[in-house]
Amino acid sequence: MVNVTGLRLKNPTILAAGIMGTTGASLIRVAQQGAGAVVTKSIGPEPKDGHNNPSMVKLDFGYLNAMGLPNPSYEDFLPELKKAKQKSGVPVIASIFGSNEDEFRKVAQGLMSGKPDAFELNVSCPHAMGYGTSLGTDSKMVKAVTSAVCEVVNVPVWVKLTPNVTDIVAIGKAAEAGGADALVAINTVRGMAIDIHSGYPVLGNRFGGLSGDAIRPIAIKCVYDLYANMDIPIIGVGGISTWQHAVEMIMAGASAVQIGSGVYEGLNVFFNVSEGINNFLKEHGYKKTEEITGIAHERF
Amino acid sequence: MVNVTGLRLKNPTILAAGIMGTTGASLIRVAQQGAGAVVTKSIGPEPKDGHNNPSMVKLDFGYLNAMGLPNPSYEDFLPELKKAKQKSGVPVIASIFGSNEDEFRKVAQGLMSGKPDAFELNVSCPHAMGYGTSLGTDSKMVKAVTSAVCEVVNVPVWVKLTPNVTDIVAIGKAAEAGGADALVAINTVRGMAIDIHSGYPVLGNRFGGLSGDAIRPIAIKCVYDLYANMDIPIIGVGGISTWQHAVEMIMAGASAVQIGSGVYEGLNVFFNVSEGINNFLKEHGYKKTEEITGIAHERF
Amino acid sequence: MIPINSKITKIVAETPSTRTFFFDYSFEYAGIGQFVMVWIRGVDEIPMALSYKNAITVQKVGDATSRLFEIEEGGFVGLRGPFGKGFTIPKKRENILLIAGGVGAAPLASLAEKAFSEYSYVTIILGARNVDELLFMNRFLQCGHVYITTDDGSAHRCGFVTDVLEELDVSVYDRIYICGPEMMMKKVFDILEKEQALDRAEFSLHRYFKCGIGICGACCMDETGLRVCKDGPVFNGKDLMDTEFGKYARDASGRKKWFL
Amino acid sequence: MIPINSKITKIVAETPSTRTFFFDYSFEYAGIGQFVMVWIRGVDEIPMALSYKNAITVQKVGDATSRLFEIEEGGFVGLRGPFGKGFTIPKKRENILLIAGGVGAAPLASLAEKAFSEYSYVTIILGARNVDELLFMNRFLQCGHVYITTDDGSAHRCGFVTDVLEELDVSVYDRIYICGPEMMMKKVFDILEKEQALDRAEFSLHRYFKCGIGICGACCMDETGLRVCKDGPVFNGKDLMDTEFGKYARDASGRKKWFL
Ligand SMILES: Cc1cc2nc3c(=O)[nH]c(=O)nc-3n(C[C@H](O)[C@H](O)[C@H](O)COP(=O)(O)OP(=O)(O)OC[C@H]3O[C@@H](n4cnc5c(N)ncnc54)[C@H](O)[C@@H]3O)c2cc1C
Ligand SMILES: Cc1cc2nc3c(=O)[nH]c(=O)nc-3n(C[C@H](O)[C@H](O)[C@H](O)COP(=O)(O)OP(=O)(O)OC[C@H]3O[C@@H](n4cnc5c(N)ncnc54)[C@H](O)[C@@H]3O)c2cc1C
Ligand SMILES: Cc1cc2nc3c(=O)[nH]c(=O)nc-3n(C[C@H](O)[C@H](O)[C@H](O)COP(=O)(O)O)c2cc1C
Ligand SMILES: Cc1cc2nc3c(=O)[nH]c(=O)nc-3n(C[C@H](O)[C@H](O)[C@H](O)COP(=O)(O)O)c2cc1C
Ligand code: FES
Ligand code: FES
Repeated sequence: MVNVTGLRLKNPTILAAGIMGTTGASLIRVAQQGAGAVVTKSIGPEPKDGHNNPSMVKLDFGYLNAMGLPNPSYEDFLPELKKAKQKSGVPVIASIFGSNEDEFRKVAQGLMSGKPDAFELNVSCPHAMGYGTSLGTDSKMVKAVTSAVCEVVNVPVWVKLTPNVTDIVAIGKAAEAGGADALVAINTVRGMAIDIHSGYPVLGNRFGGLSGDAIRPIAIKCVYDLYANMDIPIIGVGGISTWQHAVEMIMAGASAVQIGSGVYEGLNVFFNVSEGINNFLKEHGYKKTEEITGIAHERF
Repeated sequence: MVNVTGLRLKNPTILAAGIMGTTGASLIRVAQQGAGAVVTKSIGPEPKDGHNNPSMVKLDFGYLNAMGLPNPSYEDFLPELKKAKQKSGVPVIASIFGSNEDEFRKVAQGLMSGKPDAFELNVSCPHAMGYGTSLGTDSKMVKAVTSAVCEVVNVPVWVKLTPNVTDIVAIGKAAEAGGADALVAINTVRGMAIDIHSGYPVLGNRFGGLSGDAIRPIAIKCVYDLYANMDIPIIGVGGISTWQHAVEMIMAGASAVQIGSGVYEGLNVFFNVSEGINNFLKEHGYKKTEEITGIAHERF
Repeated sequence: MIPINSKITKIVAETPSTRTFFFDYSFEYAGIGQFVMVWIRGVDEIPMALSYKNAITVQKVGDATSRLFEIEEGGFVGLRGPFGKGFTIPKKRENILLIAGGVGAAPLASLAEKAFSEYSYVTIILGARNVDELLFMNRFLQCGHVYITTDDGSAHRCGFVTDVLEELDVSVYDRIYICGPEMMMKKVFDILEKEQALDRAEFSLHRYFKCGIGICGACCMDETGLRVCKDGPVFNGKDLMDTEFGKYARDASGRKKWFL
Repeated sequence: MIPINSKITKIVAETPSTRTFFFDYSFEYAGIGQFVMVWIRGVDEIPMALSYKNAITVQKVGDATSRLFEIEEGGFVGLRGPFGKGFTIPKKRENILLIAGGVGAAPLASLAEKAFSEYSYVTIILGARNVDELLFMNRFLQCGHVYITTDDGSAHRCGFVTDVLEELDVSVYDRIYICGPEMMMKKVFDILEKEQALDRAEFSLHRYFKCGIGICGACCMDETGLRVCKDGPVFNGKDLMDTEFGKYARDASGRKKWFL
């Protein structure tokens, strides 16, 4: 049992936003496969088709994607959220986005009747103009958006940070000042690939976000820095597909981990990772995940 | 033949700073193995031992290092530079660092008698306190340092950028405004790895810089953005170890490429990459590298 | 993998609305019924079943397919794949029935050939709008008995594949494979359900694909949550019971679009 | 690779200043003369030759080695490797000479054993400060004829390995292997050069290592530019002609430190 901002998770693995999270049925399936909690696809104020394909490609060392925040709008997503809440048996966190406080507030309010266990604010998508990163790199906006949502909801608010900033701790502090209950780090790292045969950028959107193995050391560093400087819990995400990765992230300072691209390896990734963490804890004489959260900070 | 800020390179591959660049003999050897130009280890005002080991580890998807700018000081390095100039047969670029304008100026002046073909200003090392990134994330400092060096030297000045900023183009513009003749992108991406058996961060310095395959998509994106927004040439570096990687970087906007960690594959990496680029150009009916520089920007 | 740059070595006009594009790259280890993502640079990337190890057969329906139809022999596209789960290959001496509607014949023609070469007994019901649109008729004719139906009666009998199906004794078939427009497949599904043959049936589905590799969730089916791109596109009939199949699909934004 | 977490299963005090640390991890495919980087957590990571497939033999000289001497059986270090280029294994019936000074015996004892087991004829010159510091004498004695020298004459003859070498007919040895303090090796080098035996000689060198994998350039030799960590640590005598060998090395900052 892991407690994250009051949510009780049966294990510390959480489905990351934007991964198999477009429908209630899919979220339920992931929960049944072993995830301790699930985060929905980021939902916005209006329906969006997202960018043209190719919207995701697998590289040798990670993945590049530029989905462009496709989503059916909060109105159309509400039934999916309700379904997930009813049948998943695990906490369901609603990821939301907007281009300003008003939109964030509206989407959050619009989804409240679905009774999400928490909200995750996506202020960090690196490839949707006017959303995400353009907002998440500005401390003032992050604080404003966070407090706008905190004012209208009565469940914990997590804020998901982008690594594409000079100082992630400053953005984390802004979120905390806005009332965030936890931080989620990291969203994808801006990246790009070009097809040398044609000269075309591979993604429909030309550039996108890097995820998977390639970004794990970056995510570890972000979580490590946040843990050293923040009082609220950190949820670690980026490049986790094995229990060893998860333990590393937890030692850096994460209270729980999210798994995104790692789902490529199979949906049993949640079961395997949480079992692996459990065994590791047992072998080393620990009783719970909390005992190793941030221990890298004590090793000199 | 590639012309970069007036330097005539027999091929577009350049040894990156900090790689086998501590001695004249080593630079000469790399040149003999096929590099079109070589950049020295970053040299500073005082001798520095650098960080404790482990200072570099190979990961599955790249490398992590925190050397900590070890260098013998410009005074002790001068004979090495002279030797490299005398015997390498290729342009030798002196990489320098300091913690402010005065130090940069002093080091540049101190090395002028070694007749470097250009200077490369390292304002981007992510893991040496008070140097590098802490300076390279501040546009004002970058501009100040660049113009300080430009004033006292009569050879081209390249400025090497860190990707660990919110807006690399803004820093590039600052360098250009300071008088930079070219930009080099990117230095390593801040990163970290933790040994889960002990909880210790793996690097002696705890965190460091990520290089190699993992950062190629990040470097491509930085070079792409810089090319779109700058008038001075860009030299691309980050994760290049094959000619395909180099062509991708050039298509993103690079006039030449630097190879760092790729040396792990063998010193013939320079020969292989430059031969591969040549064959690619020939097969596609191009006469020189310049013709494909930035062509990804023309593909819609 | 980033898309494999593939040269179009030959283009065959199969019917007025479909063309087969052969590539210099062959997916030797692809299972029959697996698909590839076809990148038409500057336009879009779309899923296509492999109609041969080294070819796709495309119906022109919109932007990307129209642009593809403009590319000539010698031109290039990018290919990622093969992805997804294909058909179960029938065993020697098994009696199988293929039901193909329109461009749904694309993956089934390879299956017919494979089954025939492995000594299965093959029966095909091939349907199309009209006689000119009957796809891969020659490939099917070489593999077994072919029933033909056209919506307008321009070849053999007028009607739908289901008309033929209803006249056959379904119980004699060890396996039944279906690919075509969803409403056609749904009608077949209903008949097979009644005949209690669903567990012997495999349907190849279409949904809107984004990633194509089972991550983004764009193609998930209600209520199972199965991903058409990864857990499918071929599903056993049983796995489609009480699902959205035949009722609705989702568009690029994830909103439901009801079949009429 | 990040360092492999390795348990110290046994510690053997070889001499007053050296101890062998056996690990639960064995570098089965390591060449003799290759090294590992030993991470003593919280202190430093230092290069050590493998004295067995699963052990290193360490002389206590400074911070990291002192800390290592405090770790007990059951304790852990991190190991990366094996790295570098080791010794050329002699062929059957070849006549070989090993010259070991101090802890330089560490990689050579394995070589003696290997050569002996492959039917080479092995002669060893083993030198140390005093009789107690003679390292791996028993391992050498089982492999061939051993000449012993001690600086203080506490065992056999007083003097240096070079004194013995000068009395031997170098021309009878197909291969000569040397590991020890650089000034000792340099004196051997000079003798072998005079005897025109350098191309038959292999020296195992020490330089300051940072990366250990041939990237950072900390360990490069003048004037060849060869990296001790990657192109060495074992070098053919010819490759050391007209180099910094025996003259100077560099410290962590890259400044020259002259041998006295
Ligand atoms: C697994 C699978 C196999 C397929 N095999 C074939 C085949 O062998 N031959 C063939 O002609 N067609 C096949 N299709 C359908 C084909 O993908 C669409 O016809 C094509 O995407 C249309 O693209 P467009 O840009 O021309 O049309 P658009 O103008 O974009 O839209 C027309 C319709 O095509 C469909 N479509 C568009 N984009 C996608 C997408 N990314 N994913 C799924 N459907 C999309 C939608 O239903 C849309 O309404 C297959 C689809 C799937 C899912
Ligand atoms: C290829 C190679 C194989 C070696 N094999 C052995 C062996 O089998 N047994 C053994 O006892 N010693 C061996 N050494 C020497 C050993 O690495 C040093 O004794 C050790 O690093 C000292 O560390 P320290 O912290 O205790 O000493 P410090 O207090 O750090 O310094 C003492 C001296 O040790 C040397 N040293 C320190 N750090 C390094 C480093 N990173 N790289 C190289 N030298 C360093 C320097 O010469 C320094 O002056 C080997 C060295 C090399 C390069
Ligand atoms: C296909 C895809 C879609 C994503 N969509 C979202 C999203 O809608 N909202 C969000 O906050 N993050 C989104 N992300 C980012 C992930 O949640 C996660 O932060 C990132 O991928 C790093 O984790 P990973 O390496 O485990 O994938 C998406 C990532 C991918 C690969
Ligand atoms: C061991 C090592 C040392 C480095 N030292 C320097 C340095 O002194 N100055 C500098 O500007 N960059 C330094 N770098 C960064 C490289 O020059 C290069 O920008 C980076 O490694 C990315 O390129 P790569 O992926 O080809 O290695 C160093 C990199 C490595 C791996
Ligand atoms: S298209 Fe992304 S999961 Fe199927
Ligand atoms: S120690 Fe880095 S190159 Fe040898």
